[in-house]
Amino acid sequence: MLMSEMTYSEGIRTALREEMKRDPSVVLIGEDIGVYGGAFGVTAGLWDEFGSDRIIETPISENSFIGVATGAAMTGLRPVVEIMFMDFIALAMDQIMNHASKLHYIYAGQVNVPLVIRTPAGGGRGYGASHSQCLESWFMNVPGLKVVVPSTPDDAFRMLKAAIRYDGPVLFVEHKLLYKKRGEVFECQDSEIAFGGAVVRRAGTDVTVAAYSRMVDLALDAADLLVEDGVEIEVIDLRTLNPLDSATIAKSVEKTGHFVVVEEGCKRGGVGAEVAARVAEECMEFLDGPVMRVGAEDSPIPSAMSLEAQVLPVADDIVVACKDALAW
Amino acid sequence: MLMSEMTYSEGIRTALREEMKRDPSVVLIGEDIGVYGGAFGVTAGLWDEFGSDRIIETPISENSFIGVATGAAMTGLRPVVEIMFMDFIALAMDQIMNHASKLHYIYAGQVNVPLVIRTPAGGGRGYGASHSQCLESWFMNVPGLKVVVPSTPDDAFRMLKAAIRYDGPVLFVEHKLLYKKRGEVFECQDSEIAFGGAVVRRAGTDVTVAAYSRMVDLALDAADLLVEDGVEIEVIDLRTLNPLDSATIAKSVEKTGHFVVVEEGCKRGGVGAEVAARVAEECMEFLDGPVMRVGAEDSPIPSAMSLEAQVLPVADDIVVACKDALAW
Amino acid sequence: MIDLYHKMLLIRRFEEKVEELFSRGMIGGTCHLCVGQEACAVGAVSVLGKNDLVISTHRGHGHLLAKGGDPRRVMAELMGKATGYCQGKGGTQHMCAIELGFLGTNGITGGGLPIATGAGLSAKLRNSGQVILVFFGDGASNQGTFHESLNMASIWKLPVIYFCENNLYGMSMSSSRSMNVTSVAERAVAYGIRGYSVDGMDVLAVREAVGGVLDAVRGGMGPVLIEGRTYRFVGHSKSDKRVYRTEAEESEWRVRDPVISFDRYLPGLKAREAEVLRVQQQVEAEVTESVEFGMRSELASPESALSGVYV
Amino acid sequence: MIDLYHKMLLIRRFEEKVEELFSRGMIGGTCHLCVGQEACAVGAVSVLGKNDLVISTHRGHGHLLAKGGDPRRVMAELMGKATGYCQGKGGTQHMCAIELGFLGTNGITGGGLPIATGAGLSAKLRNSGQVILVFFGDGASNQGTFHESLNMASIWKLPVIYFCENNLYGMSMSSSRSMNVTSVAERAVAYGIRGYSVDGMDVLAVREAVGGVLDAVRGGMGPVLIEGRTYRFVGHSKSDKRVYRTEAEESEWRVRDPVISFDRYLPGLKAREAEVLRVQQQVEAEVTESVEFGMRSELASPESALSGVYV
Ligand SMILES: Cc1ncc(C[n+]2csc(CCOP(=O)(O)OP(=O)(O)O)c2C)c(N)n1
Ligand SMILES: Cc1ncc(C[n+]2csc(CCOP(=O)(O)OP(=O)(O)O)c2C)c(N)n1
Ligand SMILES: [Mg+2]
Ligand SMILES: [Mg+2]
Repeated sequence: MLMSEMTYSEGIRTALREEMKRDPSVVLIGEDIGVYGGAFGVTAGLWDEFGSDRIIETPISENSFIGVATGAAMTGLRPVVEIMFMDFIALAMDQIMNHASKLHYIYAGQVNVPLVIRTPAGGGRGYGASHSQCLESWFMNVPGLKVVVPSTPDDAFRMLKAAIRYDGPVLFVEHKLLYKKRGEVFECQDSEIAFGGAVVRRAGTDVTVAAYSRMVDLALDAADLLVEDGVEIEVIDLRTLNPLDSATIAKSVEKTGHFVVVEEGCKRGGVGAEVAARVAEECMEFLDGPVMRVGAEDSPIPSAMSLEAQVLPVADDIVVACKDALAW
Repeated sequence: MLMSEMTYSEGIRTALREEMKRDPSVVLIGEDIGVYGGAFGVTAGLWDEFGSDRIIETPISENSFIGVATGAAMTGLRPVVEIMFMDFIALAMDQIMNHASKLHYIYAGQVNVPLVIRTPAGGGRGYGASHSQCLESWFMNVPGLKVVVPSTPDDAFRMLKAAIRYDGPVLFVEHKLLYKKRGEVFECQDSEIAFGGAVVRRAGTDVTVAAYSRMVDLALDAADLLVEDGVEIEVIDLRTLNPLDSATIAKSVEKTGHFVVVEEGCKRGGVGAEVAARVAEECMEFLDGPVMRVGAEDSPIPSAMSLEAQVLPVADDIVVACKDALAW
Repeated sequence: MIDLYHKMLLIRRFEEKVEELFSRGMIGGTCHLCVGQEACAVGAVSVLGKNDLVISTHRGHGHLLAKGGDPRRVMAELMGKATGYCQGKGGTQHMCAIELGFLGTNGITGGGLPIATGAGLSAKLRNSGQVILVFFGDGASNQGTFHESLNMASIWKLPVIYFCENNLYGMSMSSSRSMNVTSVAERAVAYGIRGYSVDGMDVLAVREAVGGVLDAVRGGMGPVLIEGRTYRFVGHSKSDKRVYRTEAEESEWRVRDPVISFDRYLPGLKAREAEVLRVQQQVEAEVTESVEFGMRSELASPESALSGVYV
Repeated sequence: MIDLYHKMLLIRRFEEKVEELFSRGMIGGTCHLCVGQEACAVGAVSVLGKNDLVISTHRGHGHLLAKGGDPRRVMAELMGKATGYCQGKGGTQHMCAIELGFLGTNGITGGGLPIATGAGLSAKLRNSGQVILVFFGDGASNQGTFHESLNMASIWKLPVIYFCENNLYGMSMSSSRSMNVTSVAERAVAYGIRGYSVDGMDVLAVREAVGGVLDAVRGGMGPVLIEGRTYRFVGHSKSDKRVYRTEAEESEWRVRDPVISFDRYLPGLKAREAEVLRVQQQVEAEVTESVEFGMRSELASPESALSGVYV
């Protein structure tokens, strides 16, 4: 049932509000998420509704407030933490990777860590090297941690609910440039709340293009552009990076014979490496050409918009990759 | 000219000693690297030789002492930092990734950061989840940072010298189980000091196996085992992960038509993903079967040796992968 | 009083046995023994309630035993057996006993501090009435997590007792070289909380220090930092030759052995000879049984290695 | 004295101009203005020598200008031009001017503290005679890097002045909520170093505080922590509506504007009317010229984007 049209950011906020109302153990933890509403306004208004018992504003102490959330998650709360910019998550790698993601396993199931870490990734706003990165590939390499990367308001809404209800740690990667994206959001019954696998956002016959988060929109733009050349690409939204739904990809590649993966982060050692490797492993018999990867160049992200545009991928890069794939 | 036979750990120590003698701006920074000689004894004896002006023993403050080394590197010193176990590097990701690796670029070349971070990775000693990991794949995703992964005493010696003389940041990944490995170490002229590209450690015709660090030895073991089945694999030692020498790999795959990449770290999102993706991109026309990856399972590393052995790759896994590749 | 002695002796004998098994190759990996520091573990934990939580360090066998840990299951864990507290997955540095309120040893120096702080936040928000006691070392007090954690606990008035076992060294680094204060307790000032320094070899003094603030911490006064000044009589870990300290220093501290010189700290106990003897025998039996239990337990099953990564 | 006024006024007008250009879309990205905090930047830097180093924060235009930064090249950097200090690669939060001894603004809160400490270590080991002054905020003083850095600087006796611009807020978080001490200077105790708190609106007081310790720091006494109590008159960044503080509070601080009420802090200056006027005209010209320079400079060339990642 359609709830309403809303922005990606409202989708997140609605999920937070509903889950906080439903379950008193859900608390928010982070910097400036109270009356300020968070750097991107995602939590705006929740402070008035829930107050300081449910919204814990922290000092600037990223590693330890992730640890605080982990300790709270081990002892009866379900914290949703905001890391203001994904770049700052580098400070908290130890608590995320050596602690939150591993404790359930190394303590042999004696504790659960129902923790969600929300954070906006991505460039395109001229914020420069320390405020623009997509670092999700690191987290694909962390056993025990789910990685969720919604591209639409509806996914943001439903998948955040799923993340909050999941009993283990989840990294929930948002994108700055998606916050204002509008779309239909559907009510969901408890039974419908799930991360869900990858989905086909646009059907096509010639090339399979897998993308996630904001890159899905770029892939859809590329699809429009390619129509002029008579090329129909199939756009797959991965939606989660761990688990990675390679079955959906394989099904598409079986049909198209060509594969391109798109990410905004640095291509070398990126998400696309894993996805491309999977396709190379699992779809060999379907492939009529090499897998292709689109991603950021091997460079920090410069501040000037004119330079930033050189480093980050654009729709045209996807167009070129698709054509190259077909030309092989 | 053969200098002598020595262990991997002696190779490292010899490089440190020679470079410290040659260049007074080379200093060591880290925990317990003085009279204690470091947790694995790598710096043993250097304290007596160089004293506290050249060997800076730090409190337990990983993020900041990497930052200290970065600041020192920007202002005239050439620090070689030891992170006692690679797992602890998670604490220092911010200083490594947002600072040391980026400052040269974002400050438009006004500063250099001649910094080497040495750290032992790897399991196999029953140390458990927080003292056994291979995390190098994260660093392949960091623009500006070289990643070096020697597998022999001679490489350890020569490549560490190259790292110290390089004017930018280098992550130098050692392996606990290699420290006692013996091998010939050759003197090298200044002109011979270089990271060097990948090398073929054993020539073969049937499958190309790329590995690095301790996994090279496992690959060589697998090669011996496969001989019994009449399979001759070609073992390539990558030696550096950034840059990644895909040309040497391609040359081999052109010959063999089959490719397996081996790493000790977690396979998903690992180094092998990047290497496999490269091969899938660049060697499509040579491949007679899918690329294969061998690496750790999707699990924290358990402490009990019997469990650890289930998670980490063994030579047999390489054997199986090679056979699978050929059977395709 | 005899209970305090019992627990301290148990820890001492247990650790000595672990050392022995190590050198005989019956335990693998590495481990950090707390020989010499028993009075801190036992004194601090002895005043806590059953529901109160303890969070520990890499040097945590004693903390777990003090919180009621079954020596058999601790030993089994060290041996990598399925009957260990963490079924062999955790090992010495990642050992948890949730039913005892023991939230884990921790292989990352300073890693337990934020987690304890979070448990304190949870206790406060859930009104559970729990106090959280977290152990850490002098070395750990130089980690950023120390600063960040104590700061948050202070501003939020969390029921957490930060107990520093200051054994004068972080591995080989003497605390006189790693910090410019004579006592870690002085650092409390930076968070506007109370800091105390006590003789960490004196089990009653430790007990009193923790006991003295417990009600206030439980009542909402906020966190407290307590330092117990102590000494580890053994190496940092198995490979340590202790070249960074003098024999003279070691001997000085040996005199204050909380277990051997127990009568110095537990006045009158020596007189109760029969009781003491009974305890000693009981401890021998407990430790022997722990080894036997460990030995006869099954190794963790290979299939278990890959289960339980995700919930 | 007139120089102090000149620099403060330059910073003020420069920042106001940046704000204007921002709202007109002539500068992109984000930025953090230091309007209100000029006395800290100018007072602290004014006593440093040319070879001394300054390390800054996200709110760093003023620090760079105080260290002799050319307003034209700062403006060009904000506009993403090739003539900017970092050729458009750095932008507001990553701006460096090595020839001035300005080691960079920094987008990571608390990120500059270890780097400054390392520069101090280098200065000491190289016997360069340099002092390093690092700015950071009250918010940054809650980061682990603060603790770790001051601790290392103290044990190694490094020539570093840690200058906290305590403007009472870290973004929206009042320092009375983020820490349980009334002054960041109190935290010096935890490192066995000296801590001072001064009126950060009073440029002479700041100057004296830094000047008063400079020789000792240079001479090897070790680091010092100085807090300047100040206030930012504008929002944290462009999107900030300042709902977390009251107008009453803002007005109280406005009275102490270090630039507008300069005669309160620079006694006698008001009387030198002609000089003041000349400075004002000069500043207008400098700021105007900086904008024109920025405008007429070329955009950073697209090819430059991918160069200089590796040495
Ligand atoms: C983050 C991190 N850095 C370093 C180590 C290695 N290490 C283990 S224990 C230890 C010393 C800790 O000193 P302290 O906190 O005083 O505890 P103690 O060993 O004296 O009980 C070190 C350096 C580690 N385990 N984790
Ligand atoms: C590691 C990190 N966390 C959070 C931020 C976002 N942020 C930028 S400035 C700021 C407030 C800093 O406060 P303070 O140190 O007092 O400096 P001020 O802004 O008041 O000058 C925050 C939270 C950041 N840039 N880096
Ligand atoms: Mg200690
Ligand atoms: Mg502030």
